[in-house]
Amino acid sequence: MSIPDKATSLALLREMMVIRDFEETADKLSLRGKVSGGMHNSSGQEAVAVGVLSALDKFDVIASTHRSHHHTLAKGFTPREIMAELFTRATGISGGRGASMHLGDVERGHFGGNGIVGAGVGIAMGAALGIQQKGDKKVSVGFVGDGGMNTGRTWEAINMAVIWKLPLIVIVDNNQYAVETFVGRVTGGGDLAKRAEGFGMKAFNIDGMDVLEVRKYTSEARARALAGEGPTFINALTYRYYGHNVGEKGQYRTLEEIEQWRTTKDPIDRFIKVVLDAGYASQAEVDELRASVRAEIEDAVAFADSSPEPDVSTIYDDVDSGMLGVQL
Amino acid sequence: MSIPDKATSLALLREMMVIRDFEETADKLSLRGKVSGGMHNSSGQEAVAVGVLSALDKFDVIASTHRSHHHTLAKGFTPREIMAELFTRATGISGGRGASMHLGDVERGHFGGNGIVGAGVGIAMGAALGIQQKGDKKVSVGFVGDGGMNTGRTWEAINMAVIWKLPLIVIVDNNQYAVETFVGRVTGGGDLAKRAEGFGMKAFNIDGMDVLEVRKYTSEARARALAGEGPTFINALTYRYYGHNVGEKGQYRTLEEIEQWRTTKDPIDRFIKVVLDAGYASQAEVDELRASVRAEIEDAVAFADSSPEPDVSTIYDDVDSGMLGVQL
Amino acid sequence: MTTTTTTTTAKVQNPSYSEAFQSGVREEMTRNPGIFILGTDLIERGGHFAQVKGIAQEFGHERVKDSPISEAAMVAAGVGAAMYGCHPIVDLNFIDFAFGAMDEILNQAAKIRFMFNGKVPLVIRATSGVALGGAHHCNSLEALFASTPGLSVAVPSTPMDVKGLIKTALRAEDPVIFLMHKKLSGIRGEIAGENYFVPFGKAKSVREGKDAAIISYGYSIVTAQKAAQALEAEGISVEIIDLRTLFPLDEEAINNAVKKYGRVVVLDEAPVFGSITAEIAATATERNFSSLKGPIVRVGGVRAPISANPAMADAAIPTVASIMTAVKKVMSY
Amino acid sequence: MTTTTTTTTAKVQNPSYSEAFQSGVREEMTRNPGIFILGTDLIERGGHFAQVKGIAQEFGHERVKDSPISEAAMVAAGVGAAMYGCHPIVDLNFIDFAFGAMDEILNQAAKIRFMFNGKVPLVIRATSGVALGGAHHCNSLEALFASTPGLSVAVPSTPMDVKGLIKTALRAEDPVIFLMHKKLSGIRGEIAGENYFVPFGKAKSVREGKDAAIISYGYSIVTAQKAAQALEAEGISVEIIDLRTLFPLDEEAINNAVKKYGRVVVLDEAPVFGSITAEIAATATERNFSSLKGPIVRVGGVRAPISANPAMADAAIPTVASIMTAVKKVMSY
Ligand SMILES: Cc1ncc(C[n+]2csc(CCOP(=O)(O)OP(=O)(O)O)c2C)c(N)n1
Ligand SMILES: Cc1ncc(C[n+]2csc(CCOP(=O)(O)OP(=O)(O)O)c2C)c(N)n1
Ligand SMILES: [Mg+2]
Ligand SMILES: [Mg+2]
Repeated sequence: MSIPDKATSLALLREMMVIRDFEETADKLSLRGKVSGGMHNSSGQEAVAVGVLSALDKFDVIASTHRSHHHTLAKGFTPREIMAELFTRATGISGGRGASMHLGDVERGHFGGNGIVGAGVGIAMGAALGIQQKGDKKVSVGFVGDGGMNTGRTWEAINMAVIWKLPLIVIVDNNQYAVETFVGRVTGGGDLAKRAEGFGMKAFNIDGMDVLEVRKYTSEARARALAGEGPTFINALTYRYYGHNVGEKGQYRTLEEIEQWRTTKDPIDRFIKVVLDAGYASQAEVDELRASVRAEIEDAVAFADSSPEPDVSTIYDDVDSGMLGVQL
Repeated sequence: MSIPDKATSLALLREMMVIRDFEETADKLSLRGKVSGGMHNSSGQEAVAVGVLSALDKFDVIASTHRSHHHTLAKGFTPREIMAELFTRATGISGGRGASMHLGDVERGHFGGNGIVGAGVGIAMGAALGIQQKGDKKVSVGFVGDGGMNTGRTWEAINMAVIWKLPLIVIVDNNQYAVETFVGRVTGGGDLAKRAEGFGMKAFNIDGMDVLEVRKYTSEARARALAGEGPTFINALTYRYYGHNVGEKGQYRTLEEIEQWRTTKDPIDRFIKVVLDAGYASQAEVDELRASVRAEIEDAVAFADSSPEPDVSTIYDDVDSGMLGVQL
Repeated sequence: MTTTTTTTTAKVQNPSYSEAFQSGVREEMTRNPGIFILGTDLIERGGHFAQVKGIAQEFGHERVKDSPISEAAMVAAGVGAAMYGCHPIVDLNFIDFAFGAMDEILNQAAKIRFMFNGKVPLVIRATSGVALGGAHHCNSLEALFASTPGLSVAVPSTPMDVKGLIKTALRAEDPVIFLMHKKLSGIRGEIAGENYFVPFGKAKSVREGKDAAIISYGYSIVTAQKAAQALEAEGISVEIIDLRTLFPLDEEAINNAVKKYGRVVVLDEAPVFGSITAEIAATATERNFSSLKGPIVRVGGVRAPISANPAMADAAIPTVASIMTAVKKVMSY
Repeated sequence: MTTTTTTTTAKVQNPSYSEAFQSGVREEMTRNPGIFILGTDLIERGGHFAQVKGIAQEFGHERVKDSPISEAAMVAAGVGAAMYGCHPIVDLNFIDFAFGAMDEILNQAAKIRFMFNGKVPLVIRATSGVALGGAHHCNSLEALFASTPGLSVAVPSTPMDVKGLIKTALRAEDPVIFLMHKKLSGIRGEIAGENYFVPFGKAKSVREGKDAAIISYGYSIVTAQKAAQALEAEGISVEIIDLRTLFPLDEEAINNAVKKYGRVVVLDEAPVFGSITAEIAATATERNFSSLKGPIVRVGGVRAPISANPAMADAAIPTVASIMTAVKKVMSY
């Protein structure tokens, strides 16, 4: 994998560090009751988010899942507005209405995290149709977990994208577990790219712990989409370090398995090595980077903590536009 | 393809003739307003129904689609009770409640035609689960059209059957059109067996105009299912001679295309040749067979026509059992 | 509430219910390039009720898209494209097929504005109502959609209202469920020109009365008219109010009817338990109890699936006779 | 209607709401080998609310099956297996996920008995109710299921009723929607032994009163109790009726309450427009108009998606204060 220039590489590294620090910080805060309704920690999956989003343009659209902090951070939203959302504060990205699962801002091309497994790919497919209708030069990315691969509508959306040659990229953020269920136990056939190929979609199984590989496949998919060659399916194999929801442990996997992934495949450790090897930074500079990330996340927490609660009287607002009732 | 013994072969031929005559008769009656709410004619698709059902045991279960006369006849239901159902009479298989689309009798292993594209495969999969739970030596067959191949839940059911190794056979009664939509225009990938293989299901694309081929693949699938080897997917390529619903024509296919299928691939003509070649019957005997079928269908019409209407006051009956309200 | 007097700029000759839809959609598609239609069998066939006949030929295949039988993806396509800035019309053919897209409709489309400050200008059109076709094609889902926060529901009973309502829907930013009754497909009537819009939440009095009011919508208006005529012969004069939209509901029109007559029948063909008549009767009663001479009477369908047998299907929904009985009951107070 | 006095054969020590479910299911599974459970994360985890904890270990993995996230297939699996003669429990986790299986539930399971003379002994269990979790996990679908011909709906508010109702459901032949409120997961209470069954359609008076009645179910009973206590202090004595099932509804208990007090509040956390309170109020009013001292007052949720912010979520549903206001309103007649 050819390595990008120094500035880009350091940006990729920093973004992964931001995600990791954000998640570990938020996790602890959640255990202390600061985060309304728990949260889905993405630690371990940073390379998927950063690899994908760094290959996109800022005007491209994404639709995400219930586990969406990393996608949202990598899309360029600030730790402040996301942390504030976890705290359900008025300054949060969704105004405090959404918490961890419902990060989104349509205006800025984030078509939402989702409480419903499988829903995001369909919405992203629709956005891709919108792009095609308007003749815009953009792509739409739909994230889905391995669990969402068994949800029928995911395949309806995939089929539709294929037959209409939509500028859609489907990213399977495949952390191998759906809650406590190992992907291999409930996923007939096992080879997800082969499933997608069955629907005629160009499809790849890739290493989701390698930010550069994810970035490369996404870039190529984007280029194809912009060239009118239709959608791509990328199954990025990754791993979730923490429980499904905050505080959860369970007996469904061994500590050794977790340890094995963390110590031998960690996307940040691996990429630090790449950066050091390329001479883009010294260890000291990497440590500095980490410290600056730390400060940014602490600032986000302080921001969230001091942010106002949303005005409760607004619960009636924005349900509809009211325009239908107007006599034109 | 090795040909079965004489009695079996003549039975297969007769059953296909019954279906064809039934459909063409019912079609005309429908145009004369005798059939409530129209009907879906299966002429051309006889080999799929007869090939599949002749390979099953009478206690095996089927679940069908909106186009289900042929499946139901081949399952062993009489033309009388089906014609009476088309006439929505009390003597119909569904007591007149169902008409053409809703033929079914759970007690006799027919889990229903269905007004909803894609619904039948799921129900058949559930029946297969029931069979597995009870440890019975039976299989369940779910029919689906090419149109139902783009319905997400079909793939959910297929996946579930694979991972649980259910005794399910999925038959795609692939007449190449969904209403006016050619399968190739809306079906990403195009190769349906490959789609199913993507989900880990053993899968075959076969000639649905050849009753012996359909019968053979179904038999083998049944044997595998009974041996605990799990489900099979059979995509049987066939053709619908008439419009989607009775009386419909449309510009979506050419008369030449229809003529081409009818004259070169007709399942009955082809199998008559097989029977003649095998010396199982003379042309005169075949004509006699056809005449006996004619009489049977005329009898069915007379039966239906003279059958009583259902008692309108029964519209409240059988909605639930009433058992929940009883203090045990 | 608006009156029956119709605005009649540039009348089209006696179009059908479906042609009225075409007319409204054509005008709005000409005006707004972001409007497109997707559904099954739209291009050649023009939809199962000819509701978009000719539009693909006029506007091109990019703006009328034939879809696979994938209701979840169809609605999701509409939702995503709407969020992106288009104004899709997703044609679900029969509303029963919405069962395959319920998350997309009720959990996604309806909530996105509230959750992510995004607009979802989306029309979901379908044919509704009890008719022939059997249990799977005769579900009454009006109450479900109308009671879902974020959705609005149009239920026109005339070509004029079809056109006026679809044009309003295509100018707003909201997800609209647009239900066209099967048994009205064939009716004909006037429609108005380009500048005629029917706002949501404004009922229409379609028959004047002196003694009591029937509140209803859709095909039931036809049955109500017959009942009203028969009652007229017996000396009972009934106003008929066509709600036209079920959300928003025209509460003012409903309240006024209760206040004016104190005798009100609410009519709908959905199984009466839990139908929209419950909401109308309960709220109208709560707001206007002292104006009532007796309880509001609800007339609705039986609690059973709909049979394919025509006599059974007819018996499952309100009849002229059952409506007359209900009116006589309120007249007995 | 039954009284609060509970049968107490072979009491289990203070089990939780979820343990009560386990207890009923265990007893019935022991008795009937045709009962099995399928859903996500049931075997190891015992379900998200521990509702089937330990059952896989006791009865084996054939009778507790971990499913992929395929709600349509999960329900279809249950429907087909039920038709075949089993008695499946499909655990949908949150009732919101039923959106992915609406055709299977509303169009198939509910209608098969009527259409094909087949039995569908099927329990669909899910956690329901408004709580934390945001808009996608807080849908109130009670009215939808209750108004679908062919379905019955249990909404227990105590461990005793959970067990009594699930046992009845597992002895009948019908599709039952079994809704367990999230906010009740933690409650504890008595349960009865093997031979205690709660029939569907029998409400329970959970608080005696002299002046007015509150009719409700599920978690709202808890809020109602608090309101009743506060009202007691102000000299107003309110009976609370827990419906326990929404279909069948205990019409007798409802009618009696109207007749006894003439002052009735119907309470539910679903958005008030179109909620089950509409059906209850409309029918009770139609049947007992002359017994009413004034209109039945409905208390319900706001017409908006539910926010994740706790204060916003709380404000979206009835509070002790809003219930008190409603009771005072009926007392003012
Ligand atoms: C339709 C639906 N069914 C079930 C759930 C409950 N649920 C939430 S997350 C989850 C697991 C999802 O697994 P996966 O798609 O692999 O995503 P991950 O959590 O691993 O990121 C489940 C079952 C849901 N939210 N939506
Ligand atoms: C969920 C759903 N969507 C749409 C329809 C309307 N419809 C009825 S039959 C049909 C075409 C089905 O095509 P196919 O599955 O190929 O079966 P065929 O008619 O060819 O036998 C359609 C679209 C339906 N019944 N159900
Ligand atoms: Mg996962
Ligand atoms: Mg077909």
